[in-house]
Amino acid sequence: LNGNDSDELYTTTLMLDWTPNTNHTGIYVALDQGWYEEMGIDLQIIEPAAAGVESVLGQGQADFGISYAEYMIPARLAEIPITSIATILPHNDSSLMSLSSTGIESPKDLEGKTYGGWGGPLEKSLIDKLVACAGGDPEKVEYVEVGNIDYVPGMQQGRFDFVWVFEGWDVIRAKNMDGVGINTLKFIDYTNCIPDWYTPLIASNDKLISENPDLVRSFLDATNRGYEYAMSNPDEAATILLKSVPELDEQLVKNSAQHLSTRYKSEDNQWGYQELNIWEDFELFLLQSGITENSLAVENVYSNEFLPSSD
Amino acid sequence: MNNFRQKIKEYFPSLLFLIFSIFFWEWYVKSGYVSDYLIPAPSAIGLSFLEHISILPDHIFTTMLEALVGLFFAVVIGVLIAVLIAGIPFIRRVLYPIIVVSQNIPILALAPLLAVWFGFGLAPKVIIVVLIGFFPIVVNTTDGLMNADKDMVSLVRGLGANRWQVFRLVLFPSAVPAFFSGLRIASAYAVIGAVIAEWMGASSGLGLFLIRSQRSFQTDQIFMAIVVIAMLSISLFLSIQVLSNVAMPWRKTLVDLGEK
Amino acid sequence: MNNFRQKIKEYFPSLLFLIFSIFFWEWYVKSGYVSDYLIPAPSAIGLSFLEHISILPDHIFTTMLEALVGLFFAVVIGVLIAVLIAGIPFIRRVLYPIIVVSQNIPILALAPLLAVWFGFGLAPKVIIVVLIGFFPIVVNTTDGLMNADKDMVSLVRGLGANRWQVFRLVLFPSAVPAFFSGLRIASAYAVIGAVIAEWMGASSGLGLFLIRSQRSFQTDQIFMAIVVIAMLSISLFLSIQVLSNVAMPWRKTLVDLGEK
Amino acid sequence: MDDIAVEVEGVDYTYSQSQKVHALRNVSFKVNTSEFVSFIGPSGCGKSTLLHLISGLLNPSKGVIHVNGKKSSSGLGRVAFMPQRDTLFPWRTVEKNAVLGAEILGIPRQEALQKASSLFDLFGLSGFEKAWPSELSGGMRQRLALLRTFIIPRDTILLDEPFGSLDALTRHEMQQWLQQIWDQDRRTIILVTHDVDEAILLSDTIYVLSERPGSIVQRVEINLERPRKKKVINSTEFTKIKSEIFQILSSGI
Amino acid sequence: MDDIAVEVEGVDYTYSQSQKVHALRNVSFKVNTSEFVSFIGPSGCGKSTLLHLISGLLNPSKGVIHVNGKKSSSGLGRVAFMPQRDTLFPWRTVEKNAVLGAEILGIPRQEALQKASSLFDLFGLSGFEKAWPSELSGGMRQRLALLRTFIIPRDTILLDEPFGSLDALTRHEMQQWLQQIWDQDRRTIILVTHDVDEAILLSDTIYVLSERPGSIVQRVEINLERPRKKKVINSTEFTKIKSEIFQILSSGI
Ligand SMILES: Nc1ncnc2c1ncn2[C@@H]1O[C@H](COP(=O)(O)OP(=O)(O)OP(=O)(O)O)[C@@H](O)[C@H]1O
Ligand SMILES: Nc1ncnc2c1ncn2[C@@H]1O[C@H](COP(=O)(O)OP(=O)(O)OP(=O)(O)O)[C@@H](O)[C@H]1O
Ligand SMILES: [Mg+2]
Ligand SMILES: [Mg+2]
Repeated sequence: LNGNDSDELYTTTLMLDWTPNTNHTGIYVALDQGWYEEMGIDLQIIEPAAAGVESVLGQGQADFGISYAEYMIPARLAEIPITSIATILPHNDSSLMSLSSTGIESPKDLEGKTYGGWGGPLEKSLIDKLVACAGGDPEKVEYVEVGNIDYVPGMQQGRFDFVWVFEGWDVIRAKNMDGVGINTLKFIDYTNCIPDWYTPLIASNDKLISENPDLVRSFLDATNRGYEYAMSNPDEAATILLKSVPELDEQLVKNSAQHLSTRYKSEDNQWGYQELNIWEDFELFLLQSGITENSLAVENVYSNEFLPSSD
Repeated sequence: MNNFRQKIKEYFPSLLFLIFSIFFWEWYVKSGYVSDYLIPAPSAIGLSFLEHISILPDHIFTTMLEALVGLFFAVVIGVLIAVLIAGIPFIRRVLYPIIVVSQNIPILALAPLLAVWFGFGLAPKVIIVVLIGFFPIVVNTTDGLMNADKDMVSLVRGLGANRWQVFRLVLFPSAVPAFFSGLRIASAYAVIGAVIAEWMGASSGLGLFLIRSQRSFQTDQIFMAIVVIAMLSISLFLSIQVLSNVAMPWRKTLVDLGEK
Repeated sequence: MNNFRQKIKEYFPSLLFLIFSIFFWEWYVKSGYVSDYLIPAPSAIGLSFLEHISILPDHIFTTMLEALVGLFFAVVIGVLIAVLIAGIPFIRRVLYPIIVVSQNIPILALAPLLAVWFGFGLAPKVIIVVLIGFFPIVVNTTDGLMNADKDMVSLVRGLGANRWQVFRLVLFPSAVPAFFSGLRIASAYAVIGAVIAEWMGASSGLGLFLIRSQRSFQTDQIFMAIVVIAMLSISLFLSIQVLSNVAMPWRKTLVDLGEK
Repeated sequence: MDDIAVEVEGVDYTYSQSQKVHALRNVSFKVNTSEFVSFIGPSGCGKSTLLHLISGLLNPSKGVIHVNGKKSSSGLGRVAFMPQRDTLFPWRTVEKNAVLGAEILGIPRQEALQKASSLFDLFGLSGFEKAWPSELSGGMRQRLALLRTFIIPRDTILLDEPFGSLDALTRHEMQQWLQQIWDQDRRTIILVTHDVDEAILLSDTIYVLSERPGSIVQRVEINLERPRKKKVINSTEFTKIKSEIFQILSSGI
Repeated sequence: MDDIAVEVEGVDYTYSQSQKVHALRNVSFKVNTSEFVSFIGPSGCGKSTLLHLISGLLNPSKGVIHVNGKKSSSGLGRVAFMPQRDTLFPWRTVEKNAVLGAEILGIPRQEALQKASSLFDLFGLSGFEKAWPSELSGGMRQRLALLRTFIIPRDTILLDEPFGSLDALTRHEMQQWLQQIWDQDRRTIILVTHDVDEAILLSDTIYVLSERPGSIVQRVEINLERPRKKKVINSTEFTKIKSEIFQILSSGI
């Protein structure tokens, strides 16, 4: 069943990690431009609001899915048969955001402040480490679980002082709000202390990978074209995304597209390329901070094999 | 015509109250006591409605289809189960606990399973609406069936009615009011049930619309969606009110302590 | 003692069914028809329970506190509103639509507001439990009040009873069965309501436990939490069943089509 | 003046539910304080409707009704009314049903229970104080409803076929009791019955109603000496009145 | 052999809900096919209980009951039973209530409605076919319940105080109708009544029951010539039987 050699389109499903946003721009561009169709793929996009992409993917109910390294490793440890086939961003784009009036300029300032988050173990480990590296006392950071509260009003109400957000989405939105001054500590600025990792990335089902590698290749081919387009034409790409998902805020999408257009790939590698040492460092961090209990051979968690050959 | 005027008169206070509330709300937001990214002004909600008027019908159709199909099956399954529970003590003991459990499985935890078993089409949403909606119908209908007048049951059994006839002639009619209470509760949950179901993975529907709005921080859009959902629910609720009046013509006048 | 034996005998089939289901489930998972990260085997769930036996009581306490306090207020508020709705036609018209709307505001959308207004303590969870639970109580109690026997109302009014006496002597007792149906429904929602509320932000509780388990793909833990939640709900449900029997001693025997 | 307990003037009543039913037409009469009045008439002629009107539960379509000199619509609670269907409360035990009316008037439950308990024996209900109404026979239900009505301290009592389900002997006992109690406390009693003997035995005045729409076709005064024992039924005067009433009834049809 | 429609042998019945009530003690009798039997006894003595037992709705605590030669517990549906409380179905119109029994036996509704409609006039219910039971007077409800019982094609009919809420004249009409219909189709009728005149007027045999626990104290055969008109009440034989029964009742107490 190779989609390339007939008029028959191969129907395949992609499950998003979240509501469509600029992280997904390349996919929406490729879909809109008919590039998947050119590769013989009829792509269906499913968007969830809750967790569970990995399980669904593992069962083969979706062929592709958007996931994060911090889910991929535990999922593989739970023997869910999925593999990361491309990273959407080569570097972590997350940061810790606070109101500028709170005065958090460096990780040391987190001492005595309250973190509002999901209560996940990764959050605590990272923040502890950051504070420790800066010579602070991690014990002095307060934690409160806030679910899906809107961050900015939450901080303005003084319910907590800083949150974990995406630079390319939440921070842009916050900067757009009238009269809200914010500070951010970007994780990527502290790689001497904490690891970098891939988030978000594209994963696929192992069975599909072994049975129909051409499909995976074709899929990534088209996807790559989409992200290349998003890099060179951020405004047009944003328009395409908005056309597909008209509910999104136009200003936010446009600004975010600008922000990400320079970040979809690094200088040294093609789009989607994953490096062994980044996976290794991250896996080690998870293990050391007790988030995972067993070690894992990360070579099997990801693959660059299906990326378009760079010529 | 006269009847219509009567209704208008009857609902005039509600309308007035509504209009007043809206104006108060507008004033409250505009006066700056609350940031408009927490609660938008009604006018902003209205504008947002106009802005999305072209894409809304599709979403509404999807969600209503899920809600109505779900409600339909909730009724069928709910009544069936109620009959079994009321009719067969053994089944009552086995089934009732299971049904209570069914209400306590977090849908979030169920999501991956449902996706694996039923994919992402209409089916999983309908299942969730059914799961949410059949419970009040079961509880109420069961109680209605079991509270039937014993003298009436004796009467028809004395005439040699078989089980099915006892059900048809006495228990069902006795359970109609309770059934409708249950159906009203279920109907109020149907639309929101579909919305929640859509959060587990969908490609159209108000739930999708809602979460997209929330993820891009568009409070006016969120509230607009909520207003639309509320409207749909109220329409459904009122339709069932009307249906219940039609189905119970012998209960023209309920006890009304209002006036003499 | 004899009574106890009788009960055992009565529930024996359910028990058997349960045990059989558990074995079937174990076999189904073990046989590999389904991956154990989708559904874990019962034995895995049991092990997980033992493993967490020390931290569970705290979570259970938190969630049950939220559920019970919420249920309590749901009853108080629900009955109060039902009385207003049944007693005052004007309020009925104004309030009923608002109450239906209240059931259709997605809690997810409400969450940010609640967090901002009430923080992350007990209050927002109780509010959500109340919001979920008061509705079936309102609908059922209202219907129960309004379906009271007209002859009885006439009787006491003829004797000069004032409104409050009509309520106390006729309407309330008439509404008791319907109220209990509503309470049973609400009780089945109370625990899960608290769990959902905890997803919006909490520092203890089964909801938190559940979501943490899910984030780390510990399916056995997820299901263990679900089993605990289900158990708690069933206990609550059964307590209310018992309560309802105590509260209605005149209804010793319900229509039972089982045997003659 | 105060002599008139109930005054009904030109009263019409029409039900209008699924169809219009003209139940009463142009009914007028006066009941003096302490008078014992009976209404007799064919089934469905509007007797129960009339009692509902007097009790204030229905408002006349035409005409006015005064109870104790007040218009009766504002007069809910001025009379003790025993409706035709017993309307016992299934969630109250027999004794609690008995004191229902007293409770409404704010009489302390203990006091009312004591008053009731003295009557249980007389009414053949002793031993059943703690039973539920569903455990009573038809006649016992009726007696309980009567008991409930009588312990309400009201000057006017309306009784709608209070002895309909009683056997001849029990009925006779109850009639004697009713005479006696009426003789003692001289409350005004308006009785609806389908038993002509009963009406003659108990009443000062009998009104005979026509078929639906009911209207008064005859007022019969009974001047038999009181107290009236059972054997009065065989007296010539009694027989005369009885055949007179039967004649009216037969012709009124 | 087939002559015996109902046979009751040494039957005891005890209720045991909130308290034990011994309702019937050692009751035995036989009812021949086409016989008209009445039961008379004080209120609460177990008459209704007896009919429930015969209809198969209750099972005797002791003894056996045969209906048409079969044990009655397996014999639900062998008799047409009119209970003491009218038990009309509030959600059925008057005419649909009338055909309820027929419907259970699988008689097509149209046919049953036709059969019923011929009786509506006779029972004074015409014009109310489409009304709801709540719109009927007490006597009308009772007549409807009687009508419903009679159009059930069963050989044995049990009637529990069928005329309790009817006025003298209507009652008389219904009694005449009952005699006539019984004369025509010769069904077995077991009647519970509290009216001694009625029992004598209609029955072949009267059983007098004692106070609770009810047991048969006397079997009275009535050999008055049929058809019995109203004036038979004044005949000496009638008066003799009547005073005999009253004596038994008074002494039995
Ligand atoms: N609630 C009602 N709605 C409509 N019609 C009614 C209602 N109650 C009574 N009627 C009608 O009014 C007429 C008179 O009824 P009412 O009960 O007063 O008769 P009654 O004289 O008491 O008869 P009975 O001796 O049979 O009790 C009847 O024809 C009955 O059908
Ligand atoms: N369901 C019941 N549960 C308990 N006791 C009952 C029940 N039904 C009747 N009884 C009792 O059984 C006795 C006989 O009742 P039954 O109804 O047979 O009397 P009856 O002869 O028909 O009287 P009536 O002439 O008053 O109708 C009564 O003392 C009554 O209290
Ligand atoms: Mg009447
Ligand atoms: Mg009886």
